[in-house]
Amino acid sequence: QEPITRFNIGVLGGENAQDRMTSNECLRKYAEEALGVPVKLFTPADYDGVIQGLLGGTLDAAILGASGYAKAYLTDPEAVEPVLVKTNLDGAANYFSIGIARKDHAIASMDDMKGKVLGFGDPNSTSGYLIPAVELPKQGYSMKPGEYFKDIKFTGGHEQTIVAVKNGDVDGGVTWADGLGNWEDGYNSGALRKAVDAGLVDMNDLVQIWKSEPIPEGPLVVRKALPADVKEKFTALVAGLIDKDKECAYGVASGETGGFKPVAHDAYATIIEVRKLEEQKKAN
Amino acid sequence: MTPQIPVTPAPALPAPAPLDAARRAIARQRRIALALPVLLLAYLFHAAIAFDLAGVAGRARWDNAVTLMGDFWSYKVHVTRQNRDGARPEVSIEGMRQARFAPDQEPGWVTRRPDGGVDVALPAGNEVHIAADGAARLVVDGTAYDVAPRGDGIAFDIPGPPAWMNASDRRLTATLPGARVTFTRARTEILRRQAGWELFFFDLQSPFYGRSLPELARLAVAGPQLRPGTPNIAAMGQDFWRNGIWHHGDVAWAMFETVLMAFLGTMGAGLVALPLAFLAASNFTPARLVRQVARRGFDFLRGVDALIWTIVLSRAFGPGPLTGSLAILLTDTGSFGKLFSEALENVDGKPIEGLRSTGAGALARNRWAVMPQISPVILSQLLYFLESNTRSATVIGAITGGGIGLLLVQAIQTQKDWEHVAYYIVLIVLVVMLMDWLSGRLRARLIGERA
Amino acid sequence: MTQRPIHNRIAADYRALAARRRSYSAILWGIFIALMVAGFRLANARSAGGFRAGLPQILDYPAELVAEAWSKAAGLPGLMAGFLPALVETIDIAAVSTILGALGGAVGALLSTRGLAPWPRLVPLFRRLMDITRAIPDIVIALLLIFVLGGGPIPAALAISFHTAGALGKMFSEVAENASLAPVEGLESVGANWLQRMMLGVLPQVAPDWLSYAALRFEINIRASAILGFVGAGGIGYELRNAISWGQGRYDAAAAVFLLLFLTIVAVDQASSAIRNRLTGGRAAR
Amino acid sequence: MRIEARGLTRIFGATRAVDDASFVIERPCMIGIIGSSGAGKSTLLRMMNRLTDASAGRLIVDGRDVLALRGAARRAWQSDCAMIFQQFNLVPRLDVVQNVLHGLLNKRGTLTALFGLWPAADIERAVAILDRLGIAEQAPKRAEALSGGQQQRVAIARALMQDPAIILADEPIASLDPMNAQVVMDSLRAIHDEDGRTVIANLHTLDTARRYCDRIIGMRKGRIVFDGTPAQLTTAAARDIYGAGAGFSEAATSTALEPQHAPARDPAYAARLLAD
Amino acid sequence: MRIEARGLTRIFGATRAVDDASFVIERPCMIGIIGSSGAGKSTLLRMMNRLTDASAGRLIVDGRDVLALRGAARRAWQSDCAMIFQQFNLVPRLDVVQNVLHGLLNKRGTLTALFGLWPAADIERAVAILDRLGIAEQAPKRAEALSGGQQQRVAIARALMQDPAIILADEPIASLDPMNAQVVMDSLRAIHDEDGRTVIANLHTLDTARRYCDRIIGMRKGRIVFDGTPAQLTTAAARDIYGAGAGFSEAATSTALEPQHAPARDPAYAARLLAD
Ligand SMILES: Nc1ncnc2c1ncn2[C@@H]1O[C@H](COP(=O)(O)OP(=O)(O)OP(=O)(O)O)[C@@H](O)[C@H]1O
Ligand SMILES: Nc1ncnc2c1ncn2[C@@H]1O[C@H](COP(=O)(O)OP(=O)(O)OP(=O)(O)O)[C@@H](O)[C@H]1O
Ligand SMILES: [Mg+2]
Ligand SMILES: [Mg+2]
Repeated sequence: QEPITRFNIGVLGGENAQDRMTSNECLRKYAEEALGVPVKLFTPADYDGVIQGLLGGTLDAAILGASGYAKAYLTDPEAVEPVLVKTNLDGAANYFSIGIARKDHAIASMDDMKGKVLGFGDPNSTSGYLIPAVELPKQGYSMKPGEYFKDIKFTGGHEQTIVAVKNGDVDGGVTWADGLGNWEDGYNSGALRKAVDAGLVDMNDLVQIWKSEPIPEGPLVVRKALPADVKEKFTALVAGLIDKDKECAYGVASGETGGFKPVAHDAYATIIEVRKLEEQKKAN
Repeated sequence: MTPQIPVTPAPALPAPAPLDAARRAIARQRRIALALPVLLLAYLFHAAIAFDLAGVAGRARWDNAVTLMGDFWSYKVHVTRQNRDGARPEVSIEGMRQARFAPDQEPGWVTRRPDGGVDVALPAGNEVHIAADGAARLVVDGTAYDVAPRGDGIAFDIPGPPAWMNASDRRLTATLPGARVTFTRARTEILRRQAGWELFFFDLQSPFYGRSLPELARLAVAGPQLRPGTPNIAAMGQDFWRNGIWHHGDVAWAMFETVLMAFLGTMGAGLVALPLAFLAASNFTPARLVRQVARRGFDFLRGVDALIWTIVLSRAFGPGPLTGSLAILLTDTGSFGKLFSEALENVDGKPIEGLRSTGAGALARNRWAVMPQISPVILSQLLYFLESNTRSATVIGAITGGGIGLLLVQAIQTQKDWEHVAYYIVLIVLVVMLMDWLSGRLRARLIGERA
Repeated sequence: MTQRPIHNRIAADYRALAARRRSYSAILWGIFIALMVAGFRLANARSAGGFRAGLPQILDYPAELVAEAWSKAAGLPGLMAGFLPALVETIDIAAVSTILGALGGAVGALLSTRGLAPWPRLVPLFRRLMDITRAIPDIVIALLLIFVLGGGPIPAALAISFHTAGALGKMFSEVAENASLAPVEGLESVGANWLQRMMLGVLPQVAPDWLSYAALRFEINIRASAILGFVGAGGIGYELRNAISWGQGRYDAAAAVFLLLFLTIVAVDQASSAIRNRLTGGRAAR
Repeated sequence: MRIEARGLTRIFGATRAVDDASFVIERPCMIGIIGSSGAGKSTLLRMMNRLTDASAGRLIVDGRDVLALRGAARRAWQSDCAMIFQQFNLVPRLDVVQNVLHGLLNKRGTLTALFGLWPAADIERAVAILDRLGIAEQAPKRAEALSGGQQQRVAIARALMQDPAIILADEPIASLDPMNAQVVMDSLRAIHDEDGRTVIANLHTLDTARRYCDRIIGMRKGRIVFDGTPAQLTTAAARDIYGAGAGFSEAATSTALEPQHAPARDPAYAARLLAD
Repeated sequence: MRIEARGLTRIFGATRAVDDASFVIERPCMIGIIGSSGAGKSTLLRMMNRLTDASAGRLIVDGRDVLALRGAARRAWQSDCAMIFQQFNLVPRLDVVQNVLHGLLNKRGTLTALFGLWPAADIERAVAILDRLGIAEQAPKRAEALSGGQQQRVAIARALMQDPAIILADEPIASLDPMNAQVVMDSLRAIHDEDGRTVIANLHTLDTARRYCDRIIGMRKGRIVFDGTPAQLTTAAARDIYGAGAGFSEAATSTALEPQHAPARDPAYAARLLAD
């Protein structure tokens, strides 16, 4: 394998591009030191940009969402491999899909949603669509519009879902949160928390109507074709980041974290199955 | 004035034919003049129904618009107390870690008490007092409300909360003029809205922060070096350029990247399209098949929007301005191919024949008889597209490429820094207007066309 | 032999002129080439992938898409039919925004054309206003409006109208500037008010060119409305984004949307250029 | 109706296009204004019609100063004081009847004109006027399809449609060939003779002015330097107006078809014109 | 140089534009080709210059059939056989000298041709030729800025720049006013007289042909129906060529400024033209 001449890191996330650059700048520096080649950060606007970069070999590493990893894997199993996953402060590497509704609409759980309108975010989002779309039918809430729910709408994104629920455009919506902290703060991190902090909604006005099984956090992936020593060095760097530079680790994990722990492809087998299932459903 | 013209209609008329013709003419005009607006209105009405105008109007969140407009020109200072660890309340701009005030920088309306409590004065004479143990007292219009964090929620005793208060046993939000106060068991947070784009010039880390304009001017020319070793004026420039909140340097780069994408895409497309256009022009390519292939090729390139090309190309070229440039290049090759081949078809054949009669070869004929005729068309189209592509490059960047569009769209979607959104919009508008003006000037200069 | 000095002088002058012209254009070309090369290298350096490395891979993605779509070709017509309502919405957005934009542009143009403007002093003001509406990318307005109105076609239509008004206003005003003032003055002399002068004196003169520009704009707006779908403003762009960003497994849907969109754009393009040719009798509109 | 101009003045930058022009028209008559190019003839008429604002002076018609009128009142005055232009100033793409009906724009609502909701009587009157001018057959044609002479007659028809007290004509025959020029001047004279309207025409040829007008005003460099009957307009007076040397020949300003031709006061012709 | 056309024929669809045309030119002379519109004059010249391919026949110049030439050889023949067009066929946006230099495109290398790097000597010669034609002052102007007569002289200058053995001129004066027409014909004649080049000109007026040419070829419906000296071209012969009835008047085809004017064989003028 020939040695690499540069190393490109793709950065995803719900932050704006400038903040992402800033909070990952330290990682870039460390990586440059460790690998001895120029390292650059790229902040495409959506999942797809990063995934295409990884598939095409223009990006060498990135933290993906679980569904995003599944997509990359399904498109080309030989493209990337998961190496690390970020953990929460309690050591878990999970987050949740959360169903919300307005408190004054007398909806306390999915059972009250019969004949009502449910809002999803982006159909490509793990927590905003994929997981609930698979789990809800298992719990007896059919996903066919008109069967259990009156209709199912895509609002376009987590923020939009929350606003839609608040405005009453949909009766209930699904978004994500880390499940830690308190409901009234919108949990410790996630779309709800952001919306609350921005003053878009007041948690007093919302109730939680559903919570998914834990969803695995997306992995840090590296390109399979990279030389083994590069993979090793970079993995070791990120794994040890929490001890080396806590601030930096927080920045890379975009929030408080217990650090990164190793992960293997198997951890995402379920998500990949779910995604395949969803595809077949679409095909029919 | 009495009409002296003897106007006696029909009987005196020599022939009814002209009158009938005139009536018909007017009737025809009436039909057209009435039908057009009616059709348009009918269509718009249909669209209003299809788009559910009434529903949208009902659901429109004008308060969001007000928030947004307000955020365009104002910023919020957060005073936050983490109730868990009982830490000292922090004061920061927009709650940003990089924009936390040092104790000596804190605004005058925040008063620290020696015991670790803090008093915050809000607009309209309202106040919040937070004691060292986290118990807070909110004073609104002279009435005091006490709220204290508890293990499982918050404690307060407010019978019949006023309309501006949204209270439950876990969370209390007070929306006050120019301020918002939130209590939960985890934290107590006060947001106070201030006019302006705070930290626009210098961030809190800069020694120039908080100085008045005359003071800065004085420092620029004379006075002690605030950062030893660097002249003040240079230090100011650096601090501005590297502003940690507004990132002027990066924004400028992003803006430049956007213009770069437009420039490379447009000009590259011109270079590629020119030779291909000959293949699509009937007077240069007699072979029908070649011509049709070239034309359909142009249609294809043009029909697929630049944005979709960006997606298609992002696999090969990854994120960055290259993908965006190539996407613009592909689409515009289609547009230019069509436009140039039309220009080629309209060239005057006489000069070409003139050159042919002297024994000039095909290359020389194209260079000297064809190019001078189409170069004004080419130039003006290139410049015209350059301006409009600057705008498209923003959109492309917003979706995959990079540049100012990315910053803008993300700033909008994360719904946090509306003043940054306003900043980007102003920048984009200025740059596009500048390109518009510049391309007009260049056109006028190079082709002698009316600007 | 007496002419020698005369035409030698002319020849020398001409040579000097030609040399000056040549060096002028050499400099311009030099700057242009330098800008292109430097720009390209810069773009290359600031991108994740290199131009050279990427070129061989350029077909990977389309090949993947086409392969999947091909394998499910039988389902394509059905998928396309399913996306028709979204396509209609996209076309509706374009049509509404062209109509509204053209109306706005017409008013803007008349207010900002010297000789026609009812308030000549305010002409520069209206011009700047139109410059600004033209300069704001429609996606920006759409994103802001989505925030207020929620997703859907209305923010898209408003955003595109806004931009269209500025763009058409400029073109309309260029046409109106060349309109003959004689009929306007004729109408003024009979005591016609401003509206009557414009509607009866100016409109008939400029209508063919205005319509032709509007037709061109309609075509542009179809793309714009498809693009705005990408940011959640409804229509077929939204479907395309969903299909494309899902990736493998839904490439057949992507191909269907894509085909539909492409055919529409080509059809509208051809129709609008046919209309333009008829309206302006072959004078190219742009 | 009494029309009195008092010190009418119009200054363009440094030029005094019309300089302190005063005259009185006691009763309807046909007036010719002559003068070399740039003498201010057009500016004077345009001020009277309120197309150009005066810099100073007053134009008193039946006791009120029409130069002081604003907005609707001004437009009402314009509709009472028709203007005919050298270049006809019709709307070329509209048909002839509509152009004639435009004379009523000030009297009918805006909607009427926009949507062609003209009352039947208006259309009849328009066609009658066209017929009077001998071009009724052209009524449904587009104005631009007509010859110059016909277009000018459409313009006159529009003026008549206004039913004005005064008709101002700014070089109405300058763009026409001699044949058409005569038809147009004959029509203007007939309108004065038969309807008793005041007609004021800028003319660039002396012989036309002499032949058709009751009174001639001569302008030079913005000032009125002659005001009298055709008989009083001697060659010397003309030389004065045109600021010409002794070499001045009237023929140089002539456009007549046949110099010997008598003014169109042919009773038979007049009777035909009156027939409608 | 001997030029011989043998059975030149060109068929467009069903029309025989030129039908079996044969003639011999033994030594340089000035030939006028006359005939009514559609007689095939232009087609004949265009075949000779190889702008149009012949359907049949041969054109033998100094022993070789130029109609059989291909590629570079054909272009070399074209450069030896200049053509002047009714519509000048200059490049309007380029300046006069550049247009004249185009006459050398065949002789200079590709680089010169692509970048316009003309040797100084070429430029001097171009200006000298322009001077000879009396338009040297126009050298730096754009061709489109010139009057028709000047443009035609630029076209002649381009032809002279080719230094051709033959100059073909297709109705060189049809777009010009009589004044310019005379200047252009004088120039063509002078070129023949002084340089000894063969000039073949299509002319649509008999008198021009008579006045300037040594030999006149008459065509009718594609065939050569007359070939002789001006003296032999009687009115009857002309009537034959034009297929006209007895009412045919030569004046109908005349464009002369002054019919009495003698051909420009003024020795002094010729000397001046020769001076360069
Ligand atoms: N809009 C204007 N702006 C500036 N100067 C003007 C304007 N209109 C007329 N003038 C000037 O006023 C003077 C009188 O012009 P006017 O058109 O009234 O003359 P005229 O007698 O009608 O001449 P003509 O026979 O050429 O029509 C001229 O010097 C002219 O240049
Ligand atoms: N390119 C062409 N295609 C078809 N027919 C042609 C073409 N060129 C010429 N012809 C026909 O050939 C015949 C001779 O045309 P040509 O132009 O040679 O006549 P001409 O004598 O030059 O007439 P004119 O005086 O009008 O120029 C005409 O009937 C013409 O219609
Ligand atoms: Mg005048
Ligand atoms: Mg011919």
